[in-house]
Amino acid sequence: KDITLGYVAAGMQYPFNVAAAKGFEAAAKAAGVKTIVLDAKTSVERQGNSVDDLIAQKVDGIAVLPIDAVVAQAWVDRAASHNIPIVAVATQVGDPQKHPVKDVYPKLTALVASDEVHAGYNAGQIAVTLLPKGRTANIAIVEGAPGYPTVWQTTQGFKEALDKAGIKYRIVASQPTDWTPEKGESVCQNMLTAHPDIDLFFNQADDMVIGCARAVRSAGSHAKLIGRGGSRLGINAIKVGDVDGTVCIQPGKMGQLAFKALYAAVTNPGGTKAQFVDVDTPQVTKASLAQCVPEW
Amino acid sequence: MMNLTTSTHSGPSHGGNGSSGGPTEGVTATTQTHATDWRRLLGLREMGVYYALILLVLVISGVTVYTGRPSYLSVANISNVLYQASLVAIIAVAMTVILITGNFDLSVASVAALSAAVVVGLADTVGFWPAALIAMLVSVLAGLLNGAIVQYLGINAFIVTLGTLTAIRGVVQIYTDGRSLSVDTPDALQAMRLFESGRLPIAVPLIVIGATLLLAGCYFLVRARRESRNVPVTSFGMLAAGVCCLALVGAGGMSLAMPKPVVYMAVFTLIVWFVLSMTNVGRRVYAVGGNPEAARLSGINVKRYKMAGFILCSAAAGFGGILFGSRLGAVNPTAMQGAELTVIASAILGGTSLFGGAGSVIKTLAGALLLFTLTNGFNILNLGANYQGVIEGTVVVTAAAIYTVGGTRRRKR
Amino acid sequence: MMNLTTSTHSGPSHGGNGSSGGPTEGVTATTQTHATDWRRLLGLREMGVYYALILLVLVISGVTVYTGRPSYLSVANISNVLYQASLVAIIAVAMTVILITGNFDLSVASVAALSAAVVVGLADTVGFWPAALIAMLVSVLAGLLNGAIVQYLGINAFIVTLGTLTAIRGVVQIYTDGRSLSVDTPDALQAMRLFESGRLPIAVPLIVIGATLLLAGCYFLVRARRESRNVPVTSFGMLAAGVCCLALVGAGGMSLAMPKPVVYMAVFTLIVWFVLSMTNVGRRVYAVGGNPEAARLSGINVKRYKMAGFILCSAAAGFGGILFGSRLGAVNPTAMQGAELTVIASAILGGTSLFGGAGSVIKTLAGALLLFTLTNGFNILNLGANYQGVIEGTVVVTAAAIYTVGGTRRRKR
Amino acid sequence: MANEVPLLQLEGVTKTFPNGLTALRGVNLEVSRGTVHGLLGANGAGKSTLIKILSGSLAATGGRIVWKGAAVEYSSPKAANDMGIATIHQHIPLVPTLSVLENVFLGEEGRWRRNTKIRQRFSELCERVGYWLEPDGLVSDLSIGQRQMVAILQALGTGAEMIVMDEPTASLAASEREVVYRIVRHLSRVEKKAIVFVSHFLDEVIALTDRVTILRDGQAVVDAQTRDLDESRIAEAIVGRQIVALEQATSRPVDAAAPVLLELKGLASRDKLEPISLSVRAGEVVGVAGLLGSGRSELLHAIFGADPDATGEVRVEGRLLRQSTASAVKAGLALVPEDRMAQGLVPGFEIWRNTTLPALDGVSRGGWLPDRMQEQQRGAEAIRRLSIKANSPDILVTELSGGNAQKVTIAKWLFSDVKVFLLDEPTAGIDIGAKTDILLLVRELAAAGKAVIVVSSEFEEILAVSSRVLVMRDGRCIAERLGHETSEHELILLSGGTSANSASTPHAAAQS
Ligand SMILES: Nc1ncnc2c1ncn2[C@@H]1O[C@H](COP(=O)(O)OP(=O)(O)OP(=O)(O)O)[C@@H](O)[C@H]1O
Ligand SMILES: Nc1ncnc2c1ncn2[C@@H]1O[C@H](COP(=O)(O)OP(=O)(O)OP(=O)(O)O)[C@@H](O)[C@H]1O
Ligand SMILES: [Mg+2]
Ligand SMILES: [Mg+2]
Repeated sequence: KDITLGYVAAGMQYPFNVAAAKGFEAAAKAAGVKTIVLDAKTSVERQGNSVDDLIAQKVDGIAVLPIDAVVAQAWVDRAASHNIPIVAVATQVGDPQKHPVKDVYPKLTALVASDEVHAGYNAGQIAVTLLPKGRTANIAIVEGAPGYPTVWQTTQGFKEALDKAGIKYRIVASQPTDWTPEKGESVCQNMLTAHPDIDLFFNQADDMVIGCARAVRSAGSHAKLIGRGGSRLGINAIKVGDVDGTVCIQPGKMGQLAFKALYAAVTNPGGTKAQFVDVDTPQVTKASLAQCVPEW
Repeated sequence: MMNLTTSTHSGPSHGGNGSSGGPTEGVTATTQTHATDWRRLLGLREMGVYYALILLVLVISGVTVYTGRPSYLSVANISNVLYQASLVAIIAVAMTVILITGNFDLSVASVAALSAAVVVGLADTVGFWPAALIAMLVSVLAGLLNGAIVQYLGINAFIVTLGTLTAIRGVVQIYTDGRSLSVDTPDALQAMRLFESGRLPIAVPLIVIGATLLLAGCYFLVRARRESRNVPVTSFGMLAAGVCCLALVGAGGMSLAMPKPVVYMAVFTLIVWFVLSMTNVGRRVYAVGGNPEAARLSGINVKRYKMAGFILCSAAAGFGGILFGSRLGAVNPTAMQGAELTVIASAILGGTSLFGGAGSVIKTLAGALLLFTLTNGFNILNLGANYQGVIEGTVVVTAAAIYTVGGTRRRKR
Repeated sequence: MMNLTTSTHSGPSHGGNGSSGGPTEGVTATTQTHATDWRRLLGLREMGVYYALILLVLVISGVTVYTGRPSYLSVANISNVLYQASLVAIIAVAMTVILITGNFDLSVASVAALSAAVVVGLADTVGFWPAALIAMLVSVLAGLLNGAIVQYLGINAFIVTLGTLTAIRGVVQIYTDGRSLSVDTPDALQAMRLFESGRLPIAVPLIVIGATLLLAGCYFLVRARRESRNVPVTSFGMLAAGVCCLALVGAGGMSLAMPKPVVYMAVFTLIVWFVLSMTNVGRRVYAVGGNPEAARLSGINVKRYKMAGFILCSAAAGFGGILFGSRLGAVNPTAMQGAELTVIASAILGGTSLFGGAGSVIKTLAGALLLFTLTNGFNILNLGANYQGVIEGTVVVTAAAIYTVGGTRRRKR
Repeated sequence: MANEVPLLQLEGVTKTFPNGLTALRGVNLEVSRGTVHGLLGANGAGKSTLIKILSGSLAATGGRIVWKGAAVEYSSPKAANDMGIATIHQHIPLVPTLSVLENVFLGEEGRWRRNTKIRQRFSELCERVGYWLEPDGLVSDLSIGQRQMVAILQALGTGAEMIVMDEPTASLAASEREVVYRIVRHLSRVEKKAIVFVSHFLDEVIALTDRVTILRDGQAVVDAQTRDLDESRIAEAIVGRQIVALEQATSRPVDAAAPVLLELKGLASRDKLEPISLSVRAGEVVGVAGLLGSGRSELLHAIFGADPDATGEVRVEGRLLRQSTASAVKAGLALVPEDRMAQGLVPGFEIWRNTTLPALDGVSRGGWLPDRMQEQQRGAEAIRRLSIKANSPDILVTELSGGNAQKVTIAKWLFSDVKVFLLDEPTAGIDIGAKTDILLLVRELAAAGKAVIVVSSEFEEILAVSSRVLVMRDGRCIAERLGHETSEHELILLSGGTSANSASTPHAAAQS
């Protein structure tokens, strides 16, 4: 009997999602498995509806890139109750406040993700190499949109790394954006107006960092720039030296691994449950560009 | 004095008309009005949105059959679509009312999110039902705020609700501290499930409602015929609706059951429809939207009716929020962001005028169903994400075109 | 209103037929008129949005000084705010025009995204300038589409542009295949930088403009005095604007330079302002929006003017898109999502009527600046993310309140 | 030479509306230069329709139009303007958000928006007309009468050869009417223009026109030189029956025993209305005379609780009213506003919905479920009782002729137990037949023990019904007369003959 797997993206207008979905599809095609890819257009209830539609169509397995960790529990339960194996991609399921990413929501077949805290930690380690020694460094954090766990997770990891390295630093500003380059640019402009002496900008996504780079350049500041993502734009920016470093997140790989895990669960139902498939987030600087093949 | 007036002119003036072939002309004219009414009755302008919906369903089910997928028109899938539409539909119905009163509310999605956050946030500590009550109160307050600013400061509703859209979303941010909330205590979850999930048997009520609608329709029809006036549109609506109800039962059998939100949606819509089209209040609502000054000078308390519109709208949003929160037992700060556009789109697809004075909640319902049938169809047909946007946009415009182009008389209706 | 009644009667004295001992009382009348006009001239209703803006700036700079941060009112920061506002402002100015003609365009953000995608997508192959040209053409086509559907099928602009909002975004999705595009060929990037980045020295032009404005203002003023009419509001506007220009030069010195987008914004706004308030076309635009029937009866081609509105709006959006694309030499499918609301908010904050017939692009500009000053302030004061929403919403409503409450008589403005 | 060929000829023009109603069934009309051509007819006879066809804003469904001897086909107002036909429409279309000046020169070609040339032409126009308006004032601030004058200036501004006026004087007071007459005479005698003049005032028709065409049910029943006709013959031709000329109200004094229905104590409103006290007994009809802008409407609105910044107290049958229209209606007040379309009717509603709006409870089962049958019967009743020209109560009010719409605004109040009627220009735009009917109706209401306050700019009309007359000027009640003791002449003098004097106090009001 031929297998059909469903994949529910968070929002296919976001390259990250597209890359993950493509990774999933590619792997599925390679294994000769039919896929149904649905788009939740960033609305949690639409995501829930999509999962229901998949359940209604009696697919053999579901992979989902949850828009929201906590909310996702509901339909993971629902899928489980129809004992359809379900795999979460990139975002954990269950309150990130209460559970570290490693302990996976029991009803999940598997979680394929990067540890955001660790990603932040890696970014922090890059920062350590860039920051001036001997004096307290002024650091500005360009956050993503409020309401995303990534925001505090990466910040947390970032700080951990700095503290661990015993750097003296001050977070002089930490402002939200909407994950877009133009907002990143304006936020950095304004931060530089308030604190011309910023030594380093930590942008929580490459999109912001490339905008931020413009602001830094046009303000004639010498602040260092660190991003997070390893998207094509980000890597290019590093290549041309606009940006100093980023951490590489590989949605394509996630999608691929997600398929593997799901396919395994479908083919032998007795397999392991709630396993955590970690996708590492290597540090990328001009020196180590080879580390990261941009997937989005 | 009656007699006096009549005797002074009605007699003579008839004579006057007679002198210029009046009677005959009168007859022809009336027959004409009958004719035109019939045309109008089934014309695109009146029925457009239904036609659009039916067309869409036919197309999709056609394709599903053709591509040999499981039948699209299964009761299961229908109830799915209804379930998915229910939340937006409930808010859209209220939005229709506020649009009829000539106002506008962009803040519904934020209000819903707030109410959801409140419910989820408090359910653990005070229990679900009290939490729900508080959430409703909060929502009503939001409505009062909107209404007060618009009515008593006289600021444009669009900008006000655009402001509250941002502000209330901000409150959600603060309340949730930018994190997702979830309910943990089992009995709260239990209560939520009781309120939101599961299905209700609706065969019997449907039969009852269908029958009553049929009877009422016939009654009106007969009475109209007897008094040889041209037939009221609503009576046909009733007949049609009645038939639909019974058909649904026929398809689903006596064991037919629907998800609770669908039932809530149906009940709410029915109530609002009844109030709007059957009661004084409804008539006044339309008058207030159609010409506030005239309404005011006819002794209608315009301000109050407009306020009521805002409150109803926010209350509905609040209820939607509670459903939303209970559905997932959790809420994220960005919940329902942007839903307001879907809501308004449903209302306008239903032919509601943005300038007030015209609109029908049933058609709004059809509008909402149209939109969700579309996305549901996309999922069923596994249409590439890239193409959905284009298709959705085109369908929306086409649907609007179908009944606007239908006829240009009665712009305002 | 008083000036009206009075002048009605002070008429005969002008009218020459001194049938009634007019002259003396005619004089009193005119003085009267002035008095009232003065009040209106500087009244909240007319100047509200400026006051709001000034107030906000004062508050923020007050706080910055208090918290001992570098001066907020530095030329650098001002140019930052202008730069950040420029993109939205350009579109908002065009949006004002379409609102004046009594229409509505929700699709601007999608159109901008499309044009950006086209530019970025084609720049590598055909070079930047041809790509930009094509992007403009595409945008104009989008405008034609919107306009044609609205005007010739007579469908409500809101629902149409809501549809095209989705559809065009879908086209972007297809065109980019959900990936973000970027320009790689150096000379294309070079051309883009030439077009978008960098600053232009504006001291000299500013001085020229400021001077001309001052002169023009004085001229109008004097002429009004001579003909003992009550002073035209615009002449004061000109004087004020002139002073501002010179002041800016004074602050920035002769080496004053602004980012190119700011210059584009200024030029575009000036042109539109000039056309609207100085030329016959402008008057017709207002007429078309204020009362289409009246406009039609006095032989104005209403349809054409409304079409033009749509086209201008989409063209401006397209231009914005090109700026956007050139900024980073890259674009992702979600570019500018939701910007339409900011755009419309700016226009309405500027006191543009949603019912057409009233609005001023300069005020719209002020509205846009208001919004961006706010976020700029947030960043400078490093305000917590959670609280920004609430504050922003409140400020928007308050700003709207400031001038609406200013005077309630002219509802329609 | 040109004078032999009539400037304009209509041959068998017909018009049938989309809703199947035939408004014109073959009208012939001949207008020649230098003449004032009166176009008369009952409400709904088809005058406005004919004029809309002339102005190119409606297309005729049949017949031909001959202009200067050549048959012409035009379908747009612009074409008509270019040909030389300017029209003043009945429901004055102006742009409320533009200034008077810009409205007057709306159709103007040319490049610049603000140029001195236009200002000069404006003041020249005003001189030609002898009536002056503040050019920079917003039209939305003008009273309905002033708007009418703007429309007239607009038509003159185009310098057309033929000017069509649809009831230009309907909402004007005596002084403004004089202005209009002067304009019309000047245009026809001096400038040799052709004028088509629609009016329901026979005296002005006799005085002004050289020739009249009378429409009835969309057909020209009379076409003759004015001098061969007299008022009664015209009236008869218009209505198709004998008109009882209304004699002055019989001087039966209201019996002092009758209960006081309406009582005002120091009712005032900032800048608009000086404190006024008044008490009206059952069966009494109080007329309010005054010039345009003298505050009569304000008075009625203040009484009705529709003026938010009104002060002072209003008592109905001794009970004090809260200041809200709702409580006013509940207490038995009824207001017929002066601007029927803007204040009187809900455009989206049919005749019957409009008719039952103020008294819904009366036609409702259990007081909250309106009974459609009853409502439509009411609509039919209204049509019959005020002989509204509409063949079913299901017609939208927007499809009614001006006068018939006006009748609906009156009919609204005839079906509930209203105690006090406030009528603001109740007969504006109503044909003489209906006018007498309405005046009779007023008397009947009084006879039935209601109290009535009638505002009108036609003083003989006031005299015909009122047992008492108030004269208002600049928001003050300056005189009170018994109906049979005063005369039209006196009223004109009292209300301040020329508008000039009356201007002196609005300033006072403004400064105070
Ligand atoms: N848009 C329309 N649709 C349908 N019927 C209309 C429309 N406009 C006018 N009518 C009908 O045409 C007839 C003539 O109307 P018209 O306005 O020409 O009368 P009129 O002579 O101007 O009356 P009045 O003196 O009251 O203005 C009326 O019966 C009216 O109901
Ligand atoms: N729409 C309006 N906007 C502003 N002022 C108005 C308006 N209508 C009337 N006014 C002014 O208010 C005062 C009272 O007007 P009101 O209409 O009560 O007088 P009126 O006697 O009814 O005159 P009319 O015959 O025009 O109705 C006058 O000064 C008039 O100029
Ligand atoms: Mg008429
Ligand atoms: Mg009046």
